Amino acid sequence: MILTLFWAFPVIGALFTLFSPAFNLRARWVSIICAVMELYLVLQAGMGFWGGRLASLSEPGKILTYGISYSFSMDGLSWALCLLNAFLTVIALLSSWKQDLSAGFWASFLFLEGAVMGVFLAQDFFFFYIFWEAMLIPMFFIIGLWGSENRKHAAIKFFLFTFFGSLFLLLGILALVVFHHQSTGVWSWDMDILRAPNHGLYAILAFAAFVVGFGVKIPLVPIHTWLPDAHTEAPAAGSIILAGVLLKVGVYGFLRGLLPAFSEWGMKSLPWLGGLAAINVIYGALSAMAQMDLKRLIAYSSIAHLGFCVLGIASRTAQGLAGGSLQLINHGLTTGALFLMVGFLYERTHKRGLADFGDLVSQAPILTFFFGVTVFASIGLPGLNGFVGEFMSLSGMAKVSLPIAVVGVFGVTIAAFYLLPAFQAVFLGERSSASVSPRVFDLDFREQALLWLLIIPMFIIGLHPGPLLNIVGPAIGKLIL
Amino acid sequence: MNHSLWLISALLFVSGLCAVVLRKQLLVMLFGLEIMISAALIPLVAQASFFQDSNGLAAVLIILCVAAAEAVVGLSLILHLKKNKTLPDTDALANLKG
Amino acid sequence: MNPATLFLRLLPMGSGISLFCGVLGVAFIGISKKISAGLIRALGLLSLAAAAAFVFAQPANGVISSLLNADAMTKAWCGVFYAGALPFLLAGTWTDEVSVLLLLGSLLGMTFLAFSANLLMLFISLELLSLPVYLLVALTPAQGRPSWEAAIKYFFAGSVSAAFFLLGLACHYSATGGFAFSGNGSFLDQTAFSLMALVALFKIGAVPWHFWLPDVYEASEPMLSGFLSTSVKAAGVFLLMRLVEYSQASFVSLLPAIGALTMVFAALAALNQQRLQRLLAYSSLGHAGVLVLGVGAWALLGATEKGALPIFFYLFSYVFMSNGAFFFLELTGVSQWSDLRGLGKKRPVLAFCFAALALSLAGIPPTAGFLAKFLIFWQAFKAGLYVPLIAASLATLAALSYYLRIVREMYFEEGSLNLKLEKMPAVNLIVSASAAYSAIAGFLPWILSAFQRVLG
Amino acid sequence: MAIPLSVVCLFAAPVSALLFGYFFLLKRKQEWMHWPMILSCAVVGVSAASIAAQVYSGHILDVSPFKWMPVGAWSISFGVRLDGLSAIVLSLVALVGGLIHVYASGYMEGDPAFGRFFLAFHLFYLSMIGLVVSNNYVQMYLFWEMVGLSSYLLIGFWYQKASARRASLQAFFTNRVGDIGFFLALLILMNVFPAAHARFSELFPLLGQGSLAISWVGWLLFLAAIAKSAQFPLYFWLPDAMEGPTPVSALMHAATMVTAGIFLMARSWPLISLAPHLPTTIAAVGAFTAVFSGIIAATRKDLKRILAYSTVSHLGIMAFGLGLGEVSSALFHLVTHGFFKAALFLCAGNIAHALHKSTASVDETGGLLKKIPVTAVFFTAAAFSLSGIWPFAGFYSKDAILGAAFDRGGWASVAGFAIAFLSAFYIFRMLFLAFLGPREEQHPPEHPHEAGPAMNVPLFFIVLGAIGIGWFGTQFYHLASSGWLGVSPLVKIPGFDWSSFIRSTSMAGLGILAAYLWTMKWPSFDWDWRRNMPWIETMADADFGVKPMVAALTLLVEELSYLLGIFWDKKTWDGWIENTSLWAEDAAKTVSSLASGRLNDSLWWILLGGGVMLLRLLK
Repeated sequence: MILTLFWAFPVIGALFTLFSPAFNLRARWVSIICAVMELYLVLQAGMGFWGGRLASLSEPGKILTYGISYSFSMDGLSWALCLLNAFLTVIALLSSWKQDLSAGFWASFLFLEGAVMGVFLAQDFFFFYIFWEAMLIPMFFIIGLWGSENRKHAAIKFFLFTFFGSLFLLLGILALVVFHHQSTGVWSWDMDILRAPNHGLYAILAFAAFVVGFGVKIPLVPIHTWLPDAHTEAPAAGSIILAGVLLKVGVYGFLRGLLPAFSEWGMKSLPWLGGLAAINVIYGALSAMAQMDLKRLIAYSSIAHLGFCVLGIASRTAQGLAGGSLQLINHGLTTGALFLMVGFLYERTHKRGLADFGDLVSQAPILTFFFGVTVFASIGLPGLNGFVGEFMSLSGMAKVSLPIAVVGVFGVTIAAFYLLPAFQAVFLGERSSASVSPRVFDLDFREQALLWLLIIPMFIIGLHPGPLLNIVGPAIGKLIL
Repeated sequence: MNHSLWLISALLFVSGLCAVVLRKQLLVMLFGLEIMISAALIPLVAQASFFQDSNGLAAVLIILCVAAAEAVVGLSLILHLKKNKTLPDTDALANLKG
Repeated sequence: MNPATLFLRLLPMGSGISLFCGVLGVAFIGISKKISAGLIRALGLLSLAAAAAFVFAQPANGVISSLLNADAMTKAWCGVFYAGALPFLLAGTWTDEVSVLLLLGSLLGMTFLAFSANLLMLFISLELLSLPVYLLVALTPAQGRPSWEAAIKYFFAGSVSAAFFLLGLACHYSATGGFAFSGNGSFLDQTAFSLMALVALFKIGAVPWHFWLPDVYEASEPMLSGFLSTSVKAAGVFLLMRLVEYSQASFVSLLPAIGALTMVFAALAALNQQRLQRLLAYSSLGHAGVLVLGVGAWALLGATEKGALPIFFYLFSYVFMSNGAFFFLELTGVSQWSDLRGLGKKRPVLAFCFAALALSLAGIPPTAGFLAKFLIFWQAFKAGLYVPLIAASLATLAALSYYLRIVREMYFEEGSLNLKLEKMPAVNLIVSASAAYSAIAGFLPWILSAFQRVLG
Repeated sequence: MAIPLSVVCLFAAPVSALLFGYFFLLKRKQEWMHWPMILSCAVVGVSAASIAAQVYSGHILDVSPFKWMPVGAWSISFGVRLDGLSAIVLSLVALVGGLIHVYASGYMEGDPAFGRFFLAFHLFYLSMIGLVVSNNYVQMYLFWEMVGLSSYLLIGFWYQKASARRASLQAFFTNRVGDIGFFLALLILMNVFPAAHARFSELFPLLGQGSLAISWVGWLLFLAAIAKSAQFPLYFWLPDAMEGPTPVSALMHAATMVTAGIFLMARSWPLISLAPHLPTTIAAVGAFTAVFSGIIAATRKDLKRILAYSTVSHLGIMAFGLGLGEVSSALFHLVTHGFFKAALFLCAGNIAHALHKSTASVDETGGLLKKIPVTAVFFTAAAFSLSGIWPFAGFYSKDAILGAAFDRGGWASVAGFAIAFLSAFYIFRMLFLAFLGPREEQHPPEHPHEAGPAMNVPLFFIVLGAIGIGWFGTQFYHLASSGWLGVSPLVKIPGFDWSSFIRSTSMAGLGILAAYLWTMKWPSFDWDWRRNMPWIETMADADFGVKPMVAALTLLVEELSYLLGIFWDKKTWDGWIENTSLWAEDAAKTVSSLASGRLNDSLWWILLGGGVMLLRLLK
């Protein structure tokens, strides 16, 4: 029952927030209370994972017509991602505390949180697919209603693009179910049981369908062009959740959906997943260098970082998988913090171009410090969380195929080439005449508290990732080849 | 005997069809329609008598009644559009498109 | 022949008889000139309820008489017919008794279609079903709508295909010597069934036979379009399934292609539609395509009664979605895109209803439309129809763009809302009920077991 | 076995000083920021001395207490290895670092960002200590990057200047390019020898006769060293790094940070020696860098630029020595160079301080002997030590390397002669131009004042080191030989080799004479060649083509990123995807035009449909 509560509670909270003006309650307070309660709920439910005592928590449901069953399960990895989801939702809600927004804004974030919880916990492909697409609707409204200039176009593009991907995912799932029926004669949609044969055209097509289905969300390079638009147009809180949580759903799909189903493929899937990941890393990094808009730059850097996650997972080695899963959480923290700060800048000046600012350090030294630390974490400076994930992913991949690892290492280096010049242009460089820097005032207590909440875990994971690895370890144990 | 009957009904059916499809006046199209229906009944009657099957003949009678009802409805629809003695043709009835 | 045995003999035809009494009753009221709409509505609802009761009391045991028999599909489809007609009867703004008369007549035709045991009965109920509908379309009270023109187009197209049906009947008779459904696979019989399938595809609105559909749905009153797009389409689907079920005709292999073609055609045709009612007409055309694809898959998977669940669930959910959408147009009188602007802010609940219906029509989880389309897609996948599935998916994607435009116009655009929102409690109820069902049904696979029981 | 207190202090002191400084002093009393730092330098100095004593008496410590990245069997751990090599460099860093901390507290007096300077300075101090004592490659990589970060922060300390910002970026990027080598080497090591967890003590015994993978690792580590220790292709960031304050240049870009590359090669010598042709390549690159930057140093006008190129030259000498197999003497030269180069930089700092400018050019000095005599004496002593004149420290280490070079003969001896001549020449040119009589082209300051005691006292001790450290060569080699993995047997105490003494001292004397003639005797030949052969000036400014090549490379990368990021991703690919909606629109137009609305057409379509259905029967 507890797992159903994970996704049902935010949805009920969202409804309550939506109608809170009717009971003349302030929507933002209702939503933040629900979000904090949800965070506490997720935290205490998974305490068993901390010491590695609990392998998984499951809630099997009765088999309904056509073999569909309302069953949920949670292992170390999905608990960590649920925690990240709840944590970032609290931060996103608090980040837009000052703006006067309608009840719908606060409700959509709770709807989104509920849908994403559903995806991380679903054990049945049918409900996985429903939560997978239900995520689109709140995000569509968040971008469309509360975004910046041409938000309408970005929202529609986001919805159509992701829907295109999920159509392929649907075909992939149907293929899996039919394969399973052919081999065992039973209709089942359980994610752990379904297996695809390791040869034959249909198996390859199903694999391709899955890769495209999940790839749109990650995003893998050729099908990624919705991300920069969605990020530049989304409101600050929307960007935090979009980058911090929604991109992880695609990689989680690889971990729970693709790899177990195609486990007989073994290393045959490596060149595809590894190659795509390597392209992602280089493509994202190089494109980020040319961007003149801060949010667009961070969006492309997310493409590069997610490339590392997929790189680690594609290697199917112990450290690679652990590194890839760890990088999911690291990226959530670093990019969440980056978008949080860009959101503060946008809240103050309604500008986010690199050329619009300059010499912010004299106006806002504390913001400069936080931005600097996050930039170095994002670059992958050892001692901060970025390095741990990237190093383990790459050493996992080096064990399996060196050329892809070499490309990955170049990706690590290029990361510094786009973030540092941007940091200098915005915070240290001279101000142009049209600069809006004078309007920037330094962070207040709330904003600093939010940032410390994100910065401290970065140092902890960077220096002592042991406990987190023990949580994630057993969950990916069965994927190691 | 059989083949000649099928030939006649096919001819009749095609002529009715041409009337309906090619002509623009609504009334002529309605006539064409009736011809098609009766052309379709000829082989039915022929077969029924060939099989000595009274059900078939009864069916023909029923179908004729239904065809009559259809004609009534068609006529009422068409005549309602008559304005000062002129009936619009299909070109006039084309402002619903796209 | 004492009354008891007579009653037992007539019981199976109870639904038909109650509808017939409804028609007679309404006709008599009409003659007596002091007509009160409430009385007519009550009588209509009474006869409908009686018919429904008889249908569900009816044991699905088979032959009632030489012309009628009842099986599980009959009961299911009658349920769909009556559900499709209910909103129009309940909330219709018609003034005189003629519309109810025609409606009950058409329902009578549909009931006999469901119960028909042989092709002759099929033809008769088909005509009994279609003729009142032509008149209903013509008698649309709303002024300024070219309803007569649409009625004439509908009449001629319908009658031509009926003529083809007759030709098919004749060929079938000469090939098998009777009017029974079972075909003997000879060439003559194959042509017979192909000719007869024309009518079914015409009634559903598959692509080459569909040109009447947008004009009729646009010209007639939104509530009537609701009835047309649900019950009449379901009748067409039933007719097609009956023909497919017994004949080994070769046209069955064409159905998936026709279905996919219809979906693609409908999606493209609706892309830059400016009039919303015509847009909903093309969306209904798209759903017709899905149904034809479903029937094609059903035929390939052995045309069993249990296998008809996806199609039955699709039609039942479509009753809610389509009626809900058309009744929303009726309620708000929206005709252009610009009328929708600003609805999200000024009437949030109403906007939510139409958004839920639009997303359900598009097939986005967790809406009913998704679960319905999901089952049909799965059925098609099991039948191995991969290429039509790809085409169907792309069509769904294209269709999504204009459904999203509905949501966008309502929520993202500002506009001066100049809609006539006078009080229509019944219509309001129907719109919100269907929106509620559409919004959640996709998430409740448990209801499928209920539908499974109906189909046996 | 428990970790000795001295090792704990090595890390605890700087970390607590940094935390205390950031959280308490930065906002309240930033002028006192240097006190906790100097205290921690003292603590570290004492523990370094006690470690050196222990290692001297043979106690080697190699322990890995914490597990950093545990994933089942594969794991990386934090650990400390204290052997000869690390003890020596640790003592150098602790001693010179501590003294420069004191110097900096005087030099940076009154700077508005005094607190931020000392935080970054001490962060460097901590990361250098961490780098030196770590016992596995991954931990070394961690501190290697931290050193890169602190150099970025300190070079760009005066961020208001655009040149300082550009220099800090350039330094960080070049180091990151080098780190590709280090990262890849780590990956290969972790996979070829998984059981060793990249730990020196476990890794080196497994090497055996060497393999392709090991030679790859060797070459990649050399790439990392080239970037960090400014060898030939990747040296251009060091001269620009002079934008930072002088104490930064003194400690990081002279004594300690740049030697990290040499330290890495010295530490992984057993690995490098197994790679075929690698040592000779190192020697060749080192020699070329030494000669090349020596020539450029002779043409520079800015004092700190001259010393920067001189550092590049001496790093080349160390690499040259290392390549020739003289690993221990290269390490000895690293230590002596740390002292005399730090001394020279601090003297340059004094001169600049006297001129009240951040850096001084040769045109603005002249005749300072009488005005700031103390700095002049210190400068002369350090200059003698640099050019390797007998009693001074520089002679002992440089002579050992040059001796090996002369023995190797051929190109090595030619390089040896050139090095001996050039290093004496450019340093004394700087000495004469700065301190002896002002030439007419120079316009010295009116009344420069000597630097305060806070700056001169630590300078005095460093100069003492620059003079005297050479005499303790035997103790140095003994300390070096205890516990240095794979190198201990090679360490031999070089005797006094008369032949190399005569050759190197004569070349050095020749260099000094040439410098005197070059600057003082003839009518200012130093300025004449700039006037009548300006193309040499431009060539030298452009580092003989290296700078334009680097600029071209960065431009190429920018163009590539624009091509991919904007042209392809935004306009072409995304444009094509968005155009699909236009194509759908056109298709929609054609499709909706089919619905002509005329009844006859719809009937035609019905016939067509019927025809298709019947055609299906024929198949």
